[in-house]
Amino acid sequence: MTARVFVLYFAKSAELAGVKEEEIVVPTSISSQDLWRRLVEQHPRLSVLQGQAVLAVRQQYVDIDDQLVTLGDGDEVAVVPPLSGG
Amino acid sequence: MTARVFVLYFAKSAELAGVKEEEIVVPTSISSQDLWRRLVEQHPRLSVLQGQAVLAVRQQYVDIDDQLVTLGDGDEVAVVPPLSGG
Amino acid sequence: MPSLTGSCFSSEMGESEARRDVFKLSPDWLSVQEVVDAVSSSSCGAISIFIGTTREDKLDGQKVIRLEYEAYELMAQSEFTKLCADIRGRWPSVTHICVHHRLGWVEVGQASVVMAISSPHRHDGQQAIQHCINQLKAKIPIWKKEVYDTQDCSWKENAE
Amino acid sequence: MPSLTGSCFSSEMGESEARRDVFKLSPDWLSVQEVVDAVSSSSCGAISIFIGTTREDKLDGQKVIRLEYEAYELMAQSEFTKLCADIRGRWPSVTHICVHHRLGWVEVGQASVVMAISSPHRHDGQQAIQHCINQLKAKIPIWKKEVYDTQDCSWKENAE
Repeated sequence: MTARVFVLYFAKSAELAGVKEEEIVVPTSISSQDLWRRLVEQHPRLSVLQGQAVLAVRQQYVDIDDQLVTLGDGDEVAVVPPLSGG
Repeated sequence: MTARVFVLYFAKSAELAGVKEEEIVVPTSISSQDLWRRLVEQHPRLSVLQGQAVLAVRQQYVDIDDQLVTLGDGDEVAVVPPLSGG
Repeated sequence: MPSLTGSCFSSEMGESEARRDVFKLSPDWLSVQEVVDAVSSSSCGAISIFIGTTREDKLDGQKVIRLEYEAYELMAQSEFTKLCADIRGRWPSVTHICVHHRLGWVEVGQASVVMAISSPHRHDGQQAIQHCINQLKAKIPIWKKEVYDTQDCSWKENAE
Repeated sequence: MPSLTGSCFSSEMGESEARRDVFKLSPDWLSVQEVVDAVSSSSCGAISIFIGTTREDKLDGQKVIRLEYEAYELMAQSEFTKLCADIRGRWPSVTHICVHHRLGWVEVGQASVVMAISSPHRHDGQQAIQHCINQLKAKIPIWKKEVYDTQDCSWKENAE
Protein backbone atom coordinates (compact mmCIF):
# COMPACT_ATOMS: atom_id res chain seq x y z
CA MET A 1 0.00 0.00 0.00
CA THR A 2 1.20 3.47 -0.81
CA ALA A 3 0.23 6.98 0.25
CA ARG A 4 0.59 10.30 -1.54
CA VAL A 5 2.06 12.74 1.02
CA PHE A 6 3.05 16.40 0.97
CA VAL A 7 6.67 17.06 1.83
CA LEU A 8 7.59 20.51 3.15
CA TYR A 9 11.18 21.77 3.15
CA PHE A 10 12.27 24.59 5.44
CA ALA A 11 15.29 26.86 5.75
CA LYS A 12 18.52 25.20 4.61
CA SER A 13 16.70 22.05 3.45
CA ALA A 14 14.57 24.14 1.07
CA GLU A 15 17.72 25.72 -0.37
CA LEU A 16 19.36 22.31 -0.77
CA ALA A 17 16.31 20.62 -2.26
CA GLY A 18 15.53 23.60 -4.48
CA VAL A 19 11.83 23.24 -3.65
CA LYS A 20 9.64 24.27 -0.73
CA GLU A 21 7.06 21.55 -1.15
CA GLU A 22 6.27 18.58 -3.32
CA GLU A 23 4.12 15.49 -3.39
CA ILE A 24 5.67 12.05 -3.23
CA VAL A 25 4.32 8.52 -3.08
CA VAL A 26 5.65 6.33 -0.27
CA PRO A 27 4.67 3.10 1.50
CA THR A 28 1.98 3.62 4.16
CA SER A 29 4.31 1.99 6.67
CA ILE A 30 7.95 3.01 6.44
CA SER A 31 10.79 3.66 8.86
CA SER A 32 11.68 7.32 9.27
CA GLN A 33 15.18 6.41 8.08
CA ASP A 34 13.86 4.96 4.83
CA LEU A 35 11.61 7.97 4.39
CA TRP A 36 14.64 10.23 4.77
CA ARG A 37 16.58 8.10 2.26
CA ARG A 38 13.84 8.59 -0.30
CA LEU A 39 14.08 12.36 0.13
CA VAL A 40 17.86 12.27 -0.22
CA GLU A 41 17.57 10.11 -3.37
CA GLN A 42 15.28 12.72 -4.83
CA HIS A 43 17.52 15.64 -3.72
CA PRO A 44 21.07 14.37 -3.15
CA ARG A 45 22.29 17.70 -1.73
CA LEU A 46 20.07 17.07 1.32
CA SER A 47 22.72 14.58 2.46
CA VAL A 48 24.70 17.45 4.05
CA LEU A 49 21.91 17.59 6.67
CA GLN A 50 22.41 13.93 7.53
CA GLY A 51 22.61 13.56 11.30
CA GLN A 52 21.37 17.12 11.84
CA ALA A 53 17.85 17.28 10.47
CA VAL A 54 14.82 15.53 11.90
CA LEU A 55 11.43 14.97 10.29
CA ALA A 56 7.97 16.05 11.32
CA VAL A 57 5.02 13.85 10.41
CA ARG A 58 1.60 15.45 10.76
CA GLN A 59 3.40 18.23 12.68
CA GLN A 60 4.95 15.92 15.26
CA TYR A 61 8.73 15.57 15.51
CA VAL A 62 10.12 12.19 14.42
CA ASP A 63 13.79 11.32 14.80
CA ILE A 64 15.45 9.72 11.80
CA ASP A 65 15.94 6.11 12.90
CA ASP A 66 14.33 2.72 12.52
CA GLN A 67 10.96 3.60 14.03
CA LEU A 68 8.02 3.01 11.70
CA VAL A 69 5.73 5.83 10.70
CA THR A 70 2.28 5.28 9.28
CA LEU A 71 1.28 7.57 6.44
CA GLY A 72 -2.00 8.24 4.67
CA ASP A 73 -2.97 10.21 1.58
CA GLY A 74 -2.59 13.95 2.17
CA ASP A 75 -0.40 13.62 5.24
CA GLU A 76 2.14 16.36 5.82
CA VAL A 77 5.81 15.44 6.23
CA ALA A 78 8.43 18.11 6.88
CA VAL A 79 12.21 18.25 6.83
CA VAL A 80 13.32 20.12 9.94
CA PRO A 81 16.93 21.35 9.95
CA PRO A 82 18.44 22.58 13.25
CA LEU A 83 16.23 25.26 14.79
CA SER A 84 17.35 28.84 15.25
CA GLY A 85 14.32 30.72 16.50
CA GLY A 86 14.33 33.17 19.36
CA MET B 1 29.91 68.28 72.27
CA THR B 2 26.59 68.43 70.53
CA ALA B 3 25.41 68.56 66.94
CA ARG B 4 22.23 69.96 65.42
CA VAL B 5 20.92 67.32 63.01
CA PHE B 6 17.92 67.02 60.67
CA VAL B 7 15.63 64.11 61.39
CA LEU B 8 13.44 62.82 58.56
CA TYR B 9 10.40 60.63 59.23
CA PHE B 10 8.93 58.44 56.49
CA ALA B 11 5.74 56.47 55.99
CA LYS B 12 4.30 55.10 59.23
CA SER B 13 6.93 56.87 61.34
CA ALA B 14 5.82 60.23 59.92
CA GLU B 15 2.22 59.44 60.80
CA LEU B 16 3.20 58.40 64.33
CA ALA B 17 5.53 61.35 64.93
CA GLY B 18 3.10 63.80 63.36
CA VAL B 19 6.00 65.51 61.58
CA LYS B 20 7.98 64.78 58.43
CA GLU B 21 11.16 66.51 59.55
CA GLU B 22 12.59 68.40 62.49
CA GLU B 23 15.89 69.57 63.91
CA ILE B 24 17.21 68.15 67.15
CA VAL B 25 20.39 68.59 69.16
CA VAL B 26 22.24 65.41 70.09
CA PRO B 27 25.73 64.42 71.30
CA THR B 28 28.24 64.15 68.46
CA SER B 29 28.99 60.59 69.55
CA ILE B 30 25.98 58.52 70.51
CA SER B 31 24.89 54.92 70.18
CA SER B 32 22.15 54.36 67.59
CA GLN B 33 20.04 52.93 70.41
CA ASP B 34 20.34 56.13 72.44
CA LEU B 35 19.59 58.17 69.35
CA TRP B 36 16.42 56.14 68.81
CA ARG B 37 15.47 56.59 72.48
CA ARG B 38 15.69 60.37 72.08
CA LEU B 39 13.32 60.23 69.13
CA VAL B 40 10.86 58.06 71.05
CA GLU B 41 11.00 60.44 74.03
CA GLN B 42 10.10 63.27 71.70
CA HIS B 43 7.34 61.24 69.96
CA PRO B 44 6.22 58.41 72.25
CA ARG B 45 3.94 56.86 69.61
CA LEU B 46 7.09 55.89 67.67
CA SER B 47 7.57 53.10 70.20
CA VAL B 48 5.19 50.87 68.18
CA LEU B 49 8.00 50.70 65.59
CA GLN B 50 10.45 49.40 68.20
CA GLY B 51 12.25 46.37 66.80
CA GLN B 52 10.96 47.06 63.27
CA ALA B 53 12.44 50.37 62.22
CA VAL B 54 16.08 51.09 61.52
CA LEU B 55 17.83 54.43 61.18
CA ALA B 56 19.73 55.96 58.32
CA VAL B 57 22.59 58.34 59.10
CA ARG B 58 23.83 60.43 56.18
CA GLN B 59 21.78 58.06 53.98
CA GLN B 60 23.47 54.89 55.22
CA TYR B 61 21.47 52.24 57.07
CA VAL B 62 22.29 51.87 60.78
CA ASP B 63 20.75 49.16 62.92
CA ILE B 64 19.41 50.23 66.28
CA ASP B 65 21.92 48.76 68.73
CA ASP B 66 24.94 49.79 70.77
CA GLN B 67 27.14 50.89 67.86
CA LEU B 68 28.29 54.49 68.07
CA VAL B 69 27.44 56.97 65.37
CA THR B 70 29.30 60.21 64.88
CA LEU B 71 27.16 63.21 64.05
CA GLY B 72 27.97 66.74 62.89
CA ASP B 73 25.92 69.87 62.40
CA GLY B 74 23.53 69.55 59.48
CA ASP B 75 23.77 65.75 59.24
CA GLU B 76 20.70 63.92 58.02
CA VAL B 77 19.19 61.17 60.20
CA ALA B 78 16.14 59.24 59.03
CA VAL B 79 13.69 56.85 60.64
CA VAL B 80 13.19 53.94 58.25
CA PRO B 81 10.16 51.74 58.96
CA PRO B 82 9.91 48.37 57.17
CA LEU B 83 10.24 48.84 53.40
CA SER B 84 7.45 48.06 50.96
CA GLY B 85 8.70 49.24 47.58
CA GLY B 86 8.39 47.23 44.39
CA MET C 1 -5.36 31.51 17.71
CA PRO C 2 -6.63 33.29 20.83
CA SER C 3 -7.45 36.90 20.20
CA LEU C 4 -5.40 39.71 21.67
CA THR C 5 -8.00 41.16 23.98
CA GLY C 6 -5.61 42.40 26.65
CA SER C 7 -7.49 43.40 29.76
CA CYS C 8 -4.76 45.71 30.94
CA PHE C 9 -5.66 47.72 34.01
CA SER C 10 -9.27 46.64 33.79
CA SER C 11 -11.22 45.70 36.84
CA GLU C 12 -12.69 42.22 36.70
CA MET C 13 -13.29 41.47 40.36
CA GLY C 14 -15.25 38.34 40.96
CA GLU C 15 -15.05 37.03 37.43
CA SER C 16 -13.02 33.92 36.99
CA GLU C 17 -10.59 34.84 34.29
CA ALA C 18 -9.83 32.47 31.40
CA ARG C 19 -6.14 31.81 30.98
CA ARG C 20 -4.75 33.06 27.71
CA ASP C 21 -2.02 31.49 25.57
CA VAL C 22 -1.28 33.95 22.79
CA PHE C 23 1.15 33.24 19.95
CA LYS C 24 1.74 35.50 16.98
CA LEU C 25 4.19 35.28 14.10
CA SER C 26 4.48 38.70 12.57
CA PRO C 27 6.37 40.42 9.74
CA ASP C 28 6.00 43.73 11.61
CA TRP C 29 7.98 45.47 14.33
CA LEU C 30 7.13 43.94 17.71
CA SER C 31 5.44 46.08 20.35
CA VAL C 32 6.45 45.31 23.92
CA GLN C 33 3.37 47.14 25.17
CA GLU C 34 1.09 44.95 23.07
CA VAL C 35 2.64 41.80 24.53
CA VAL C 36 2.39 43.20 28.06
CA ASP C 37 -1.27 44.13 27.50
CA ALA C 38 -1.98 40.59 26.31
CA VAL C 39 -0.92 39.13 29.68
CA SER C 40 -2.18 41.86 32.02
CA SER C 41 -4.61 40.73 34.65
CA SER C 42 -6.05 42.22 37.79
CA SER C 43 -5.15 39.02 39.64
CA CYS C 44 -1.46 39.25 38.78
CA GLY C 45 1.21 41.08 40.75
CA ALA C 46 4.04 40.24 38.40
CA ILE C 47 4.79 40.27 34.70
CA SER C 48 8.09 38.79 33.54
CA ILE C 49 9.22 39.70 30.06
CA PHE C 50 12.02 38.69 27.76
CA ILE C 51 13.11 40.42 24.57
CA GLY C 52 15.56 38.74 22.21
CA THR C 53 17.41 40.85 19.67
CA THR C 54 20.20 40.16 17.25
CA ARG C 55 23.51 41.62 18.26
CA GLU C 56 25.73 43.32 15.78
CA ASP C 57 28.16 40.63 14.85
CA LYS C 58 30.86 39.69 12.42
CA LEU C 59 31.56 36.25 11.05
CA ASP C 60 34.98 35.82 9.43
CA GLY C 61 35.18 39.54 8.84
CA GLN C 62 31.75 39.73 7.24
CA LYS C 63 29.24 42.07 8.85
CA VAL C 64 25.69 40.91 9.44
CA ILE C 65 23.34 43.36 7.71
CA ARG C 66 20.02 41.68 8.39
CA LEU C 67 18.28 38.49 9.47
CA GLU C 68 15.64 36.48 7.72
CA TYR C 69 13.26 34.38 9.78
CA GLU C 70 11.14 31.54 8.49
CA ALA C 71 8.70 29.28 10.36
CA TYR C 72 6.67 26.15 9.90
CA GLU C 73 3.71 28.17 11.00
CA LEU C 74 1.04 25.61 11.85
CA MET C 75 3.50 23.39 13.68
CA ALA C 76 4.96 26.42 15.49
CA GLN C 77 1.47 27.15 16.82
CA SER C 78 0.95 23.55 17.93
CA GLU C 79 4.40 23.38 19.58
CA PHE C 80 3.58 26.64 21.37
CA THR C 81 0.36 25.11 22.66
CA LYS C 82 2.36 22.13 23.98
CA LEU C 83 4.90 24.47 25.56
CA CYS C 84 2.16 26.39 27.36
CA ALA C 85 0.74 23.15 28.74
CA ASP C 86 4.24 22.20 29.89
CA ILE C 87 4.70 25.60 31.60
CA ARG C 88 1.29 25.40 33.31
CA GLY C 89 2.11 21.89 34.52
CA ARG C 90 5.35 23.10 36.11
CA TRP C 91 4.07 26.46 37.43
CA PRO C 92 0.31 26.13 37.94
CA SER C 93 -0.03 29.72 39.13
CA VAL C 94 1.00 31.12 35.73
CA THR C 95 -1.93 33.19 34.44
CA HIS C 96 -1.34 34.39 30.86
CA ILE C 97 1.42 33.62 28.34
CA CYS C 98 2.12 35.65 25.21
CA VAL C 99 4.87 35.19 22.61
CA HIS C 100 5.30 37.36 19.52
CA HIS C 101 8.02 36.32 17.06
CA ARG C 102 9.15 38.10 13.91
CA LEU C 103 9.12 36.52 10.46
CA GLY C 104 10.86 37.67 7.29
CA TRP C 105 13.46 40.43 7.18
CA VAL C 106 14.61 41.82 10.53
CA GLU C 107 17.13 44.62 10.90
CA VAL C 108 20.08 43.95 13.20
CA GLY C 109 19.24 45.30 16.66
CA GLN C 110 15.48 44.97 16.35
CA ALA C 111 13.62 42.53 18.59
CA SER C 112 13.06 39.12 17.01
CA VAL C 113 11.03 37.78 19.92
CA VAL C 114 9.08 39.35 22.79
CA MET C 115 7.46 37.14 25.40
CA ALA C 116 5.62 37.86 28.64
CA ILE C 117 4.16 35.77 31.43
CA SER C 118 1.90 37.04 34.21
CA SER C 119 1.59 35.39 37.59
CA PRO C 120 0.26 36.33 41.02
CA HIS C 121 3.77 36.19 42.51
CA ARG C 122 7.02 36.93 40.78
CA HIS C 123 9.09 33.78 41.36
CA ASP C 124 6.89 31.48 39.28
CA GLY C 125 6.75 33.90 36.40
CA GLN C 126 10.51 34.46 36.44
CA GLN C 127 11.26 30.76 36.27
CA ALA C 128 8.55 30.19 33.68
CA ILE C 129 9.88 32.89 31.34
CA GLN C 130 13.34 31.29 31.35
CA HIS C 131 11.86 27.90 30.57
CA CYS C 132 9.74 29.49 27.85
CA ILE C 133 12.66 31.02 25.93
CA ASN C 134 14.82 27.90 26.39
CA GLN C 135 12.07 25.64 25.06
CA LEU C 136 11.10 28.01 22.27
CA LYS C 137 14.68 27.82 20.98
CA ALA C 138 14.73 24.03 21.34
CA LYS C 139 11.26 23.10 20.07
CA ILE C 140 9.43 25.72 18.04
CA PRO C 141 10.17 25.29 14.31
CA ILE C 142 11.59 28.70 13.41
CA TRP C 143 14.80 29.34 11.49
CA LYS C 144 17.10 32.32 11.15
CA LYS C 145 19.42 33.18 8.29
CA GLU C 146 22.16 35.79 8.69
CA VAL C 147 22.75 37.92 5.61
CA TYR C 148 26.19 39.56 5.34
CA ASP C 149 27.45 42.70 3.65
CA THR C 150 29.27 40.43 1.18
CA GLN C 151 25.85 39.07 0.05
CA ASP C 152 26.77 35.75 1.64
CA CYS C 153 24.37 34.25 4.10
CA SER C 154 24.18 31.37 6.54
CA TRP C 155 21.48 29.50 8.41
CA LYS C 156 22.10 29.61 12.15
CA GLU C 157 21.67 26.89 14.74
CA ASN C 158 20.67 27.34 18.38
CA ALA C 159 23.09 25.93 20.95
CA GLU C 160 21.84 22.83 22.75
CA MET D 1 20.64 61.23 37.62
CA PRO D 2 21.79 59.76 34.28
CA SER D 3 19.73 60.97 31.35
CA LEU D 4 17.42 58.70 29.46
CA THR D 5 19.21 58.71 26.14
CA GLY D 6 18.18 55.24 25.01
CA SER D 7 20.14 54.19 21.95
CA CYS D 8 17.50 51.71 20.87
CA PHE D 9 18.17 50.18 17.48
CA SER D 10 21.06 52.51 16.83
CA SER D 11 24.23 51.36 15.20
CA GLU D 12 27.33 52.00 17.24
CA MET D 13 29.78 49.49 15.86
CA GLY D 14 33.25 49.88 17.16
CA GLU D 15 32.42 52.40 19.84
CA SER D 16 32.86 51.21 23.36
CA GLU D 17 29.55 51.91 24.97
CA ALA D 18 29.27 53.48 28.42
CA ARG D 19 27.20 51.41 30.82
CA ARG D 20 24.06 53.13 32.00
CA ASP D 21 22.42 52.87 35.42
CA VAL D 22 19.12 54.72 35.18
CA PHE D 23 16.79 55.26 38.14
CA LYS D 24 13.62 57.33 38.05
CA LEU D 25 10.96 57.95 40.68
CA SER D 26 7.87 59.22 38.92
CA PRO D 27 4.34 60.31 39.77
CA ASP D 28 3.29 59.40 36.21
CA TRP D 29 2.14 56.21 34.52
CA LEU D 30 5.19 54.04 33.73
CA SER D 31 6.06 53.30 30.11
CA VAL D 32 7.54 49.85 29.49
CA GLN D 33 8.82 51.03 26.12
CA GLU D 34 10.69 53.92 27.74
CA VAL D 35 12.42 51.54 30.17
CA VAL D 36 13.27 49.14 27.34
CA ASP D 37 14.67 51.99 25.24
CA ALA D 38 16.86 53.06 28.17
CA VAL D 39 18.66 49.69 28.18
CA SER D 40 18.74 48.94 24.47
CA SER D 41 22.17 48.39 23.01
CA SER D 42 23.52 47.06 19.78
CA SER D 43 25.86 44.79 21.73
CA CYS D 44 23.03 43.09 23.65
CA GLY D 45 21.12 40.05 22.53
CA ALA D 46 18.82 39.95 25.54
CA ILE D 47 16.67 42.30 27.56
CA SER D 48 15.05 40.93 30.72
CA ILE D 49 12.20 42.93 32.16
CA PHE D 50 10.08 42.79 35.27
CA ILE D 51 6.85 44.67 35.91
CA GLY D 52 5.33 44.76 39.39
CA THR D 53 1.70 45.69 39.79
CA THR D 54 -0.69 45.68 42.71
CA ARG D 55 -3.23 42.94 42.58
CA GLU D 56 -6.84 43.56 43.46
CA ASP D 57 -7.01 42.45 47.01
CA LYS D 58 -9.17 42.48 50.07
CA LEU D 59 -8.00 42.77 53.65
CA ASP D 60 -10.55 41.76 56.28
CA GLY D 61 -13.36 42.40 53.81
CA GLN D 62 -12.06 45.85 52.88
CA LYS D 63 -11.31 46.43 49.22
CA VAL D 64 -8.06 48.17 48.23
CA ILE D 65 -8.98 51.18 46.11
CA ARG D 66 -5.54 52.67 45.57
CA LEU D 67 -1.93 52.72 46.73
CA GLU D 68 0.22 55.57 47.87
CA TYR D 69 3.97 55.35 47.45
CA GLU D 70 6.53 57.44 49.28
CA ALA D 71 10.34 57.38 49.02
CA TYR D 72 13.42 58.76 50.72
CA GLU D 73 14.44 60.00 47.30
CA LEU D 74 18.13 60.84 47.66
CA MET D 75 18.84 57.68 49.60
CA ALA D 76 16.81 55.63 47.12
CA GLN D 77 19.09 56.92 44.37
CA SER D 78 22.24 56.10 46.36
CA GLU D 79 20.95 52.62 47.28
CA PHE D 80 20.16 52.07 43.59
CA THR D 81 23.74 53.03 42.71
CA LYS D 82 25.01 50.47 45.26
CA LEU D 83 22.64 47.84 43.91
CA CYS D 84 23.92 48.40 40.36
CA ALA D 85 27.51 47.97 41.56
CA ASP D 86 26.47 44.76 43.32
CA ILE D 87 24.76 43.46 40.14
CA ARG D 88 27.76 44.32 37.96
CA GLY D 89 30.05 42.56 40.44
CA ARG D 90 28.00 39.38 40.23
CA TRP D 91 27.23 39.49 36.49
CA PRO D 92 29.99 41.50 34.83
CA SER D 93 28.44 41.12 31.38
CA VAL D 94 25.36 43.18 32.35
CA THR D 95 25.25 46.20 30.06
CA HIS D 96 22.51 48.65 31.07
CA ILE D 97 20.16 48.73 34.07
CA CYS D 98 17.01 50.85 34.30
CA VAL D 99 14.42 51.02 37.10
CA HIS D 100 11.38 53.29 37.07
CA HIS D 101 9.25 53.33 40.23
CA ARG D 102 5.99 55.14 40.85
CA LEU D 103 5.47 57.67 43.65
CA GLY D 104 2.21 59.06 45.02
CA TRP D 105 -1.21 57.71 44.14
CA VAL D 106 -1.30 54.53 42.05
CA GLU D 107 -4.51 52.88 40.88
CA VAL D 108 -4.88 49.18 41.64
CA GLY D 109 -3.68 47.19 38.63
CA GLN D 110 -1.25 49.81 37.34
CA ALA D 111 2.48 49.09 37.32
CA SER D 112 4.30 50.37 40.40
CA VAL D 113 7.73 49.33 39.14
CA VAL D 114 9.22 48.53 35.73
CA MET D 115 12.83 47.39 35.48
CA ALA D 116 14.96 46.17 32.59
CA ILE D 117 18.48 44.81 32.23
CA SER D 118 20.30 44.24 28.97
CA SER D 119 23.09 41.73 28.50
CA PRO D 120 24.87 40.06 25.58
CA HIS D 121 23.44 36.66 26.58
CA ARG D 122 20.18 35.95 28.30
CA HIS D 123 21.19 33.90 31.35
CA ASP D 124 23.08 36.70 33.07
CA GLY D 125 20.30 39.19 32.52
CA GLN D 126 17.63 36.81 33.77
CA GLN D 127 19.47 36.13 37.00
CA ALA D 128 20.35 39.79 37.42
CA ILE D 129 16.75 40.96 37.05
CA GLN D 130 15.63 38.59 39.82
CA HIS D 131 18.37 39.85 42.09
CA CYS D 132 17.44 43.42 41.21
CA ILE D 133 13.79 43.14 42.24
CA ASN D 134 14.65 41.14 45.38
CA GLN D 135 17.22 43.72 46.46
CA LEU D 136 15.03 46.67 45.53
CA LYS D 137 12.36 45.33 47.87
CA ALA D 138 14.92 44.72 50.62
CA LYS D 139 17.09 47.82 50.35
CA ILE D 140 15.63 50.78 48.48
CA PRO D 141 13.77 53.11 50.88
CA ILE D 142 10.29 53.16 49.33
CA TRP D 143 7.02 52.61 51.19
CA LYS D 144 3.54 51.66 50.10
CA LYS D 145 0.25 52.40 51.85
CA GLU D 146 -2.93 50.57 50.88
CA VAL D 147 -6.07 52.70 50.97
CA TYR D 148 -9.36 50.84 51.40
CA ASP D 149 -12.94 51.59 50.38
CA THR D 150 -13.71 52.10 54.08
CA GLN D 151 -11.23 55.04 54.09
CA ASP D 152 -8.95 52.96 56.30
CA CYS D 153 -5.39 52.51 55.21
CA SER D 154 -2.33 50.54 56.17
CA TRP D 155 1.40 50.68 55.51
CA LYS D 156 2.64 47.45 53.96
CA GLU D 157 5.82 45.51 54.64
CA ASN D 158 7.78 43.43 52.14
CA ALA D 159 8.35 39.82 53.10
CA GLU D 160 11.92 39.02 54.07
